[in-house]
Amino acid sequence: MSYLVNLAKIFVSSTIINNIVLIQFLALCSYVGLTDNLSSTLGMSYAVIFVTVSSGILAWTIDHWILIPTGLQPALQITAFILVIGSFVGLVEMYLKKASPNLYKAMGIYLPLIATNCLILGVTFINSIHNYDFIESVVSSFGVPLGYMLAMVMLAGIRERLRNSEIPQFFKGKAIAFMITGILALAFLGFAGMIK
Amino acid sequence: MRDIIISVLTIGGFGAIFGLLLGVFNEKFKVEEDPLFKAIYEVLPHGECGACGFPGCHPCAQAIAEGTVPLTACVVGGDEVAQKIKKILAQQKAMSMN
Amino acid sequence: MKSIVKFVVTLGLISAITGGALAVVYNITKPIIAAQDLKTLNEGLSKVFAGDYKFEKLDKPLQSIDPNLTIGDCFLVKNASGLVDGIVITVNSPGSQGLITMLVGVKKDGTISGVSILSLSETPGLGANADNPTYYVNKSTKTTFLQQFIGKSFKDAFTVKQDVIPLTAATITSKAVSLGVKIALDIGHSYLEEAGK
Amino acid sequence: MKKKISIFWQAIIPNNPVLIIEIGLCSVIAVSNSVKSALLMTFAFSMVQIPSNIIVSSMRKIIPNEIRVPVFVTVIAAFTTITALISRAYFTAVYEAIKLYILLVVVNCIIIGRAEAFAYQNNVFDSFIDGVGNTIGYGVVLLAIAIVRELLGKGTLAGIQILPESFQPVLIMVLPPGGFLMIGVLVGVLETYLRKKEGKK
Repeated sequence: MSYLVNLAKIFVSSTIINNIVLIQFLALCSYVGLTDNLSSTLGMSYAVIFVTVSSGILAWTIDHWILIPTGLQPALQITAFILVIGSFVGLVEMYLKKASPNLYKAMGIYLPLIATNCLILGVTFINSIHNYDFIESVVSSFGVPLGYMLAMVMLAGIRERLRNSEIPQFFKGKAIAFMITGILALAFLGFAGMIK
Repeated sequence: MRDIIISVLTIGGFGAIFGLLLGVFNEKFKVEEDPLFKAIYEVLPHGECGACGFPGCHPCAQAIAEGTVPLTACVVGGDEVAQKIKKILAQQKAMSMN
Repeated sequence: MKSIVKFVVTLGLISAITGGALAVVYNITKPIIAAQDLKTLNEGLSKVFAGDYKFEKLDKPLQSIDPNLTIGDCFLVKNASGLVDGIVITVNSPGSQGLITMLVGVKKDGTISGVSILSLSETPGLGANADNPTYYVNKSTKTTFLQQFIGKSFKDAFTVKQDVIPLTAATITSKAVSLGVKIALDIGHSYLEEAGK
Repeated sequence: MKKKISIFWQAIIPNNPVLIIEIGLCSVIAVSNSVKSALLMTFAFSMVQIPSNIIVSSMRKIIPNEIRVPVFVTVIAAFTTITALISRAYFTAVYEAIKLYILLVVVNCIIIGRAEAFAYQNNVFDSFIDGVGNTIGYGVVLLAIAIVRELLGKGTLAGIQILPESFQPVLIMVLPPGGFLMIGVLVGVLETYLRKKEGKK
């Protein structure tokens, strides 16, 4: 029973309490860039979830079956993980170009940027630092991008509402997005300490 | 020496496997890129700065090719890029006329 | 079909070359880095158990009681007359950006003799202050974040903000360090209890 | 020669990676709370950004377009690890100082962004200039934010006490949300400056 509680704890802590964007401040590049409209936000979130879960699983297996037994972890870990993530992004890019061209068009530069997206590499590192076993790392690889999606949808919603409100000229465009993210981050600080 | 073989096989092996996967995906999801879009994309400065309102140069070139935005859409490129695009569009029209 | 072969060869070859280069550089630098780590380890040991002690490495690291924390090498502390005065335990605790590796010295009476950090990769200016000799948790007594653990016993709770003063704006790091110290203390104390019987 | 200067100038103000293209924010927020970390981060950043632009640009002819992403990231990551290992073994003092930043640099989007947007299409020398330009563009923004955040957040500047002891430091400035507010202000300033320049032209 306590194993399931532990899994639930990991899930809640990766989505809300240690939210990758608002608490750990990773993956900000695409976060601010893409949230001016909701459709590209959702598209990006699904792509990130797919790449994170698949990379998380493969990275865990490489780490535990090859890197740790052979003691090569300090040298190869970063490169092996990033090769896996970059390749999955390449696959997603080709699939999206065919399956939904307008989503591919909306994401533009941010699609290849997922590759070094701090989030995915961040997740593989979190799984390796916390010494998660297989199931725990799958849960965390699923929870973290969900937290990312939650933060993105919130910002996209706010920015959409902002469109029909007058913002001072100085703050138009991306400047206000940063301000809102700062305030959201403050709000999320309130969650800290929920899990002992 | 053992480390070198293991790491060449691991990273090289995964590289080859993903090369294969990417190749198969590339064949299966082949998309004929419209030549006009390709020509316009080549001319753009690739600053991916988003000043034209699109997240990057790919969508901007696509929009110019479709004509939904004026050919001066690329702010950073300025009129130097706009001239080149005008030339491409003119060639394209001439080709489709005869 | 041709592009598939091209992809396999290009990506395969480049990855193999990078893998090879990484392994070569790693093999060349490994002995030097190992020597440095040994030096930091010895410095850490003497900091944690001051005085002329001999440190004898146990052949098998002790069993961790928390799945997220891994235990590294443990060293029996013997004084000049060869009696065991305590034990030093290496513990790896997950911080916000990376593993925090610490040496925790446990005396026979179940109190902490000292804590020193071997490696950490926390945010500079925030979490990194854990290891900062000039960052005082208590300005009047000039005790640093790590020094506050000296003398604490296995009966204490080790909860941040109650009996452990946290680093400003770095609660994740503070919790990671105090959890690591607590686990190492419990393991060390129970080991010494059995060894004492 | 004029084109070379324009590449350099583009990377610092009109195409500033952090404020205009808005990439590389993760490290900017995390590290810009003190001048010392800002300088060390820029140094660690330059050690990876400039060589990576050169490597990517020298390989651009042999890499097919479809698999450019996996190849770039692997080469950049391997290169960063090699630099880290060598500096850890032979330049220990330097390594100790920038050890914390190397992880942030690997994750930094600017390097892959520049490789993708510039180095893949231009020759080696231009890519080198672009690398240097971006490092300065990145460093200038980092420093500007760090000066304000450290002054307000701790009352010191590069560790030297500037504001009088009675000054109650604004803690939020040291916290990451402060970083966001600072970037928001800087983006506003730069965009108004560019909009005015646009208006006048």
